[in-house]
Amino acid sequence: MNPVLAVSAAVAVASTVAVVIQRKAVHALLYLIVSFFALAVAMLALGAAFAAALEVVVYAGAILVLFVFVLMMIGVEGPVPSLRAWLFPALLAILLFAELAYALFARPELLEALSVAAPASGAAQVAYAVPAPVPPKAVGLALFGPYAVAAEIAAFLLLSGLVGAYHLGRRDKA
Amino acid sequence: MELIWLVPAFPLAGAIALGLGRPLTGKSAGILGSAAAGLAAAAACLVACLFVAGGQVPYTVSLWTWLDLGAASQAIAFSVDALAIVMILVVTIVGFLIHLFSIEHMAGEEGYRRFFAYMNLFVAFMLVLVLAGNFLLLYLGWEGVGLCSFLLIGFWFRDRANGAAARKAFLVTRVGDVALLLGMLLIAASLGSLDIGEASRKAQSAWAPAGSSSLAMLAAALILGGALGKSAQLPLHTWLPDAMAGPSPVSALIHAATMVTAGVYLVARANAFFALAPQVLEVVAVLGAATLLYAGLCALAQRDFKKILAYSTMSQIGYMFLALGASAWTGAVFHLATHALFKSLLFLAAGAVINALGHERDVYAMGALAKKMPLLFWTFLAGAFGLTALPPVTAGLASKDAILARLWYVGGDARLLWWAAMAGVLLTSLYTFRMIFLVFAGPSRRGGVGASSHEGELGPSTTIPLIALALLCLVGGLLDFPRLMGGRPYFGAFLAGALPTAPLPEADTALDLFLSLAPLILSLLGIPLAWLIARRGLERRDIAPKGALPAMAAIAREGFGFDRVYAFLFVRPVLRLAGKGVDFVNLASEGLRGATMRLSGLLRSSQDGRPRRYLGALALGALLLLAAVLI
Amino acid sequence: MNPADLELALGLAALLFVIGLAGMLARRSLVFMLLCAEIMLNAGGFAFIVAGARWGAPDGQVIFIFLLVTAAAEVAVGLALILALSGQGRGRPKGLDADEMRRGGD
Amino acid sequence: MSIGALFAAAPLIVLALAGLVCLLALSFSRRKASSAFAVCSGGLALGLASSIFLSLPRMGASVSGLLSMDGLSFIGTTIILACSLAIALASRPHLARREGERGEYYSLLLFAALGGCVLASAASLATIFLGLELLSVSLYALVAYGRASAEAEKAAFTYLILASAASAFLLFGMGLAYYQCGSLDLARITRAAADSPSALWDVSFAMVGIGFAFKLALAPFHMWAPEVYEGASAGAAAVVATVSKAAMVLPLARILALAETAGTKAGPAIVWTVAALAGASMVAGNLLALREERVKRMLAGSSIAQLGYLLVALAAGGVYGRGTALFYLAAYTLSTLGAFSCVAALSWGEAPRELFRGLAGRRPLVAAVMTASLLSLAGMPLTAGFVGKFLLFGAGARSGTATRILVFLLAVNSALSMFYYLRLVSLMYRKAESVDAEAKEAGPSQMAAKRAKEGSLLAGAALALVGLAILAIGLAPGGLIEAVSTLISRG
Amino acid sequence: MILALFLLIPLACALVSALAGIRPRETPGRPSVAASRIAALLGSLACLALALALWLGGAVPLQLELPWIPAIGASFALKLDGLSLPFLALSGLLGSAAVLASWKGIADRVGAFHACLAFTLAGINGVFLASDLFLFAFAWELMLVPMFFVIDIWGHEGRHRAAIKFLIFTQSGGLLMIAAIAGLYAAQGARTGEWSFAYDKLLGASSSGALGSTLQFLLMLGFFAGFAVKLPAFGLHAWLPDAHTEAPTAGSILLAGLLLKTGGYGLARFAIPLFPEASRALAPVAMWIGVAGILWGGVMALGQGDMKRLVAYSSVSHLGFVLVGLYSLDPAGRDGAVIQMLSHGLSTGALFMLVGALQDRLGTRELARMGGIMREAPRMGAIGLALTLALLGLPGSGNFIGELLVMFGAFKSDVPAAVAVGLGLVLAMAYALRMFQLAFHGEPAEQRSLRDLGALETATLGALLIVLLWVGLYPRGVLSLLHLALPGLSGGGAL
Repeated sequence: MNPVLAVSAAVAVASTVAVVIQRKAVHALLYLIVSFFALAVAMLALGAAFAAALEVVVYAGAILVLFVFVLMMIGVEGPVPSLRAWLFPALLAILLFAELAYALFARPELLEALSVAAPASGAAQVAYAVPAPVPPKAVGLALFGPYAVAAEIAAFLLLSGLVGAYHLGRRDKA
Repeated sequence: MELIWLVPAFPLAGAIALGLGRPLTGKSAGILGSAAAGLAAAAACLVACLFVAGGQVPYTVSLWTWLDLGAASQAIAFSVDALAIVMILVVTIVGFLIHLFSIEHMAGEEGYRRFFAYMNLFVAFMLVLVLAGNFLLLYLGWEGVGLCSFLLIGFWFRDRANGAAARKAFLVTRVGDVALLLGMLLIAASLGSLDIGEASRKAQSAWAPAGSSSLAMLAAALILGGALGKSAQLPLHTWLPDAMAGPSPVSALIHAATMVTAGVYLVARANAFFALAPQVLEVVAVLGAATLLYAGLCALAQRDFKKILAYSTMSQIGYMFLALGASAWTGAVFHLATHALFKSLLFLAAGAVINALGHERDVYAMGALAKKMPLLFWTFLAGAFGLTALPPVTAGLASKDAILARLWYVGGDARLLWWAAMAGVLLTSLYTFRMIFLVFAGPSRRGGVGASSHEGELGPSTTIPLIALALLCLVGGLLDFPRLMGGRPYFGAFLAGALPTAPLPEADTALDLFLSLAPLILSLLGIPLAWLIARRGLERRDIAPKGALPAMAAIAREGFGFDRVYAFLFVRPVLRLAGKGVDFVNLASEGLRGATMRLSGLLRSSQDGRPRRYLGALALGALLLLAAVLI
Repeated sequence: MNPADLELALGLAALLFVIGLAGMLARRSLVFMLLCAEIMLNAGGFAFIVAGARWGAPDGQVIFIFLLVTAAAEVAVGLALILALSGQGRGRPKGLDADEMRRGGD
Repeated sequence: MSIGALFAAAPLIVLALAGLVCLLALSFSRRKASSAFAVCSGGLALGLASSIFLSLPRMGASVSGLLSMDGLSFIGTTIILACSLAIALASRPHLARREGERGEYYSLLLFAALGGCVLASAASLATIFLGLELLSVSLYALVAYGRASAEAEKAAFTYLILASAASAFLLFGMGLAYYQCGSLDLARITRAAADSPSALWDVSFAMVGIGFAFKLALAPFHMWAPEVYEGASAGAAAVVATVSKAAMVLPLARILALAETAGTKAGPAIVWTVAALAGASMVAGNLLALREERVKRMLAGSSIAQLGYLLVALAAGGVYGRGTALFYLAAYTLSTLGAFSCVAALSWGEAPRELFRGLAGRRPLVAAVMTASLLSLAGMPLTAGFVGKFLLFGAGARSGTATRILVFLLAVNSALSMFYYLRLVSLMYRKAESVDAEAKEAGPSQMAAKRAKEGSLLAGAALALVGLAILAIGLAPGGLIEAVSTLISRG
Repeated sequence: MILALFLLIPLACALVSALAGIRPRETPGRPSVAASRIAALLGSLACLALALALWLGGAVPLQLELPWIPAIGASFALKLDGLSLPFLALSGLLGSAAVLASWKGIADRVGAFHACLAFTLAGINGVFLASDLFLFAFAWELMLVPMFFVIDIWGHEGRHRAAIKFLIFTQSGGLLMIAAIAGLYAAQGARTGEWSFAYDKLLGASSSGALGSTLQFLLMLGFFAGFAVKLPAFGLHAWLPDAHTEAPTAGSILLAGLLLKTGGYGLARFAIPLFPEASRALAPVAMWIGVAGILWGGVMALGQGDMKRLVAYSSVSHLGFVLVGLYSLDPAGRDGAVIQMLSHGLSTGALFMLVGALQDRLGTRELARMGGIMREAPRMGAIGLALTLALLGLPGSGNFIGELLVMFGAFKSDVPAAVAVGLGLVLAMAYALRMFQLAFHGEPAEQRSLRDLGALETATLGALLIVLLWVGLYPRGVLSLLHLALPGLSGGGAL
């Protein structure tokens, strides 16, 4: 049980909840940044350094800043839902989580894996044979090796997003 | 021999010609129609002569194959035998005379041409009926005459009441027809033939063993149903009185002489099946007797001239059924023939009277016409004597005597029937003479409706048929006169070829005398009683009837309320079901439509443009989906 | 690497995911909905990171990068839409309440 | 990446380049969208040609394991490109008539088509996700595009929010799948799922399925559809109704095919779930459309129901089932395309039913094509829809109880759908004069009018072509059926 | 190749009259209008002539098979045998009658109207000829759309609703039938590995045990549903009164005379022979459904005030006979059903023509507002009388033969049913006479001047009546032909 992971998980959950229940959008943004940082730490703990960096730089650094700009243009005071308004969403979320958790944790091979005994199924063996963290280099190689085409497509995705945003942004003169 | 087909062909051609012939106007139509009927009569006589000359061998002329019903293939075929000969003679001769009568009687009526077209058509169908060699063709004629009766009862269709009467006649008889149809199907299905002769033979071989006699009973009963409907016997009799809405010649031809007796003919034709089902025969007899008395009582209470005759027809046919029930086949047919003569005579005379009085039909409004219209009076009297079986008119006398004697000789329970018949004799003379007294005797009433008119303007085409029929009535009975009075059963002998005959037991003069005198005495006894009744009726004719007897009379005038009962049991329920023609199936489908629409409205109202709601649906769907796959 | 950690991490991802969902359902402000969408996407990405860690393969992180791209594009368009919906901040921002997006006249 | 692969992927490359050129053209001459239009339609036509002449001969080539240019992808690419081309042509007159029209529309259309093609040939989770997002992001913009009304933006935002939630589901599901299998390759994943089935596999497939179901607007994930169709311009709605549907059906078909080859046994739970989805979509779609007075919303309901029908064939499974599904997809896209093109020809924005009253008298061609399309959607003979529905019945009747029940539902529902399709048809042939919406639209400048005229000529041609195609397939479907079946069996 | 003409001629005529009609602002007098009328008329007459030629030439059975969609084993296969030939002749005859009936009545979009009529005829002929189930389904659906237009565009007040109702009802049945066809095709193909829609190939499917008994029953129900709605059987007849009432005269003639017959034809040709066992299982129920139709239709007809609606309900009653006859599973019953269909087509077609003529003249279909027509228009009256008699099944009319044979078949398999059918005859007489007397007897209900039938109308109606009489007096002409078709039809000896 990795303490770092546990702690960061706790922080992430707490700050995300905070995001959801904030009144001012700006506060929510700040909490979201916190939760992203926590997630970044969790990624580090999982050995995904590059992803962690990107999480901080792009997500927290770029995307959320985009939000900040918008919020500066329009000061949003999102009305806080009453408890009753939370009832249905919360219930739904809890049930959904229960299902996911059931699917995640109620599996035989996992129980075996948790016990120190030798993993039974071949799948488990494959699973836990590779401990090494993934260095950024590997990621880069993958990204521009096998995934080059995907990267191109991603580029077009950004492009179309750009076009769309640009158009929508200046539609007033349309 | 092949010219038998001419007999129905003439009137049919006449009907078609009259139906299409627009230019035929005035009397020419009547003349053409009568000519067609006359030619048919001539052809019939010729055929009859040939038949007799040819040694009375039955034969069949097949035109073309009509239909294969199962194994049985039905031809459009005319088969001639003694019975058929008798029938076609009656139909054509009486028919011809009535046509003749109508030429003048119906003159000036709207739809003169239509009238004769229908009449000719009727004669044609009637001939097909009696000439049919198989049940299917017989059924064609059977329904055909029903149609013509419908058309002619409703001849004056501008008055919806006549139409209603016509519809009633057609419908009630249809009920019987359906029974007949089912009987035919039964015969075809179980005997594999609808040819009357063949089927009869097969029936004797197949059903004679007591085991399967239930089938025989069923067949006989179903055929009887048809007969009851056509012949207006209880309980399917209600249409006949209303049928008087038609012109008098129609009543004479269809509802007295020919069509209504078709039931008798049918039973006689199908005697083999009845012979196999004695119980049914008893039913026939009992129904006949019942009708005889019932109709007699009703006739006694009527005020409408023609309705009296209608009920009397009913009761006379009751005699015939009685005879059939006692398996006096020839007797029944004989009475059929004689009845055709005197009853058509009565109707024609009555029609003439009614015309003369300007369509006045209430007997209480007539009276003292004997002097004004001597010819009509005497001819009517002749018919009346025939009806009451009084000499010197031989027609009724002979036939009725034969039936009564037969009933007596059958013995056993038939004795009861004999007593009923005797009662009938009395009733007959009562209502007959009541009618005569009311119409012809007594003081002239109602400021003399008749006074205005007298028979003077009766032309030859009216008088000739009347006289001819009267003469026929006088001599007609001689064909088969009681042996007591030295008669010879020519008629019976002639029919023996077609119908089974049981010879009367050895002559016992005393008994014969008794059997012949008893009805005679009763009839005579009836005359003075009738006088009393007529007087009594006259006094009370305008006051509302009080007391038991008048009440009874009122009920009897209504035919003992059969109409009401039927309306309550059958007509009204169906009409209520029909309602205003609202179909619950349709309502159901409309309801379904409405429900669907409402559902769609509900669903659409959930699409109100709020993303969170859609999101909720999405999340809920996800939840359910995961749950579904996890289970 | 300890499988328990992986399970825990996946659990974390799931938890974040449903929290995002709950927020999306609960909040009426468009901005908040967009934020919650980001949270959900991010949770999905995190799941990939975990998976990648399980197999020690770079694919997970590659997908995460694509996810970042996607998120950027979506947020860009989304915010542009929000701007268009709110009359560019002039006066009180209108139309930013999701429940005010009822269709005009049905 | 080999030359062969490059040739095989030619359509995608052509599209991408066309998109770029389009943007360049725009950046050079802002005011002249005609160049963008030319580039767009030319690019789409070229892509079509290249997919037939370049990638068809190299069937089965794989582009670095991410895209597999097989029969399915060919079918998908063809449908998507054809639809996009027709839409580009059909929307030309309106865009031309709009003052200060800008060409982004065309570039976005190209990007959407590109995303669709990527999806159609995706062989890996990565490409599925990216293609989906490329398509979606372009669609958000397209939906909000053409109409200067808040409705469009609301619709777009609704779409965006719901879509991102859905794609989050999709992503999470993919993550779980990857977590269990360790590869993004669809074939591997399906094999792994077949080898070691587990609850987690079911969940991950279900979550991916949610993503797909949302895009296909299957009940209960359908609620966005009416809003978006109504809010969007006719052209954009057409893209949503045809291109994105086709683009989502194909990866689904591929996954199912792979799963079958891997020998995955779909448990009864899965089968019944799919059946429930299909049934719910049929009912919900038809009920939504039943009394709808706005034609675009009605078509939304119709497409919800139609996708439900299509799902029957997919649920039936097997080569036959997939073939049927793809044939039906072709028929459906063609008919829907026809319908939307007619709507576009009448009105760019609001399209109330009244717009169609007495159309046969005013615009016979449009009325005729609309009739053909609606009858085809209703599954009447002489049209592609009839054959498609017949095959659907056959496919459904072939397999198990669930699909047999679906067949019954299918019959009842398509009978129900008669109501709204034929109601519109009858409206077109009634005697009544109502003004054409485009006549009401702001009188354009001479220049724009000229452009609009030449545009409407092309649009009319496209319209007629679509109508003829519907009838042709309806009369002689043999060729198409055989082509589809051979393509699948090969792919 | 001759058989294809039955489809090509009407289609060609449809094309011609459509083209002739395509001109703005039609006025009844225009030559193009006349052209379209004449084209449609010639088309149906040609079909009639062709059918009669084949009939007299005794050239049955006749086959034609062209490849169509080999991919799914569907071919353009037509087969003409004793069962289909009478119906083809009927369709030619009634088609001409329909055109003639609308010679004056239709002034709006004449070309399109006749195109629709001809198109419907083509579909109907296809139904009667198809020996490939895919083609059958194709034709089956094909005739709906033009019929829909005929009702929806040229009908009376409530036409739109009636048209949709008609379409939805028939369609829900038809789609179930198509589903059943597909199911049969799938099952047979799965067994033999030979995917084909050919009738002869599928004929043996159920007897060969390709289908389990439940599946067979389900598929049979699918077919039954399709045909029972069209027939219409009791409970599914809700569409018929509206459609018949609202349709223009020609539409009513085609509906009652031909479209309904496709249902009975389908039962006789497909539902029963394809699934003998299942049909035998269904037969008792089906017979009583038929009986219910006979009685309920009669009762409803008795209650109608609208003459057209009355006739429509009488159709419900008469086609109940067809159901009874077919499901008595007795040769006589089957013959009766066919005769009944033919003569009902003739009599009801003529009756609708008459009602149409009345409506054109009086501007009403309400019996209450008629009356006294017999005096003002004797020709009309005579024909009305004749048709009434046919309606109530008087011997001599074809209807009698049909009803008799049906009752015979019923009697052999289920006596109570036969008795109930007998009651139906009484009811028939009741409503027929009521209609006749209300319309033609009595005094005119309102002031009016009534034209009698014109020569054209009289001739048409007369022709129909003569054919009816012929069927009634020489039914062998049809039956002998029908018996040629027996071997093909006696699926598993069901009949």
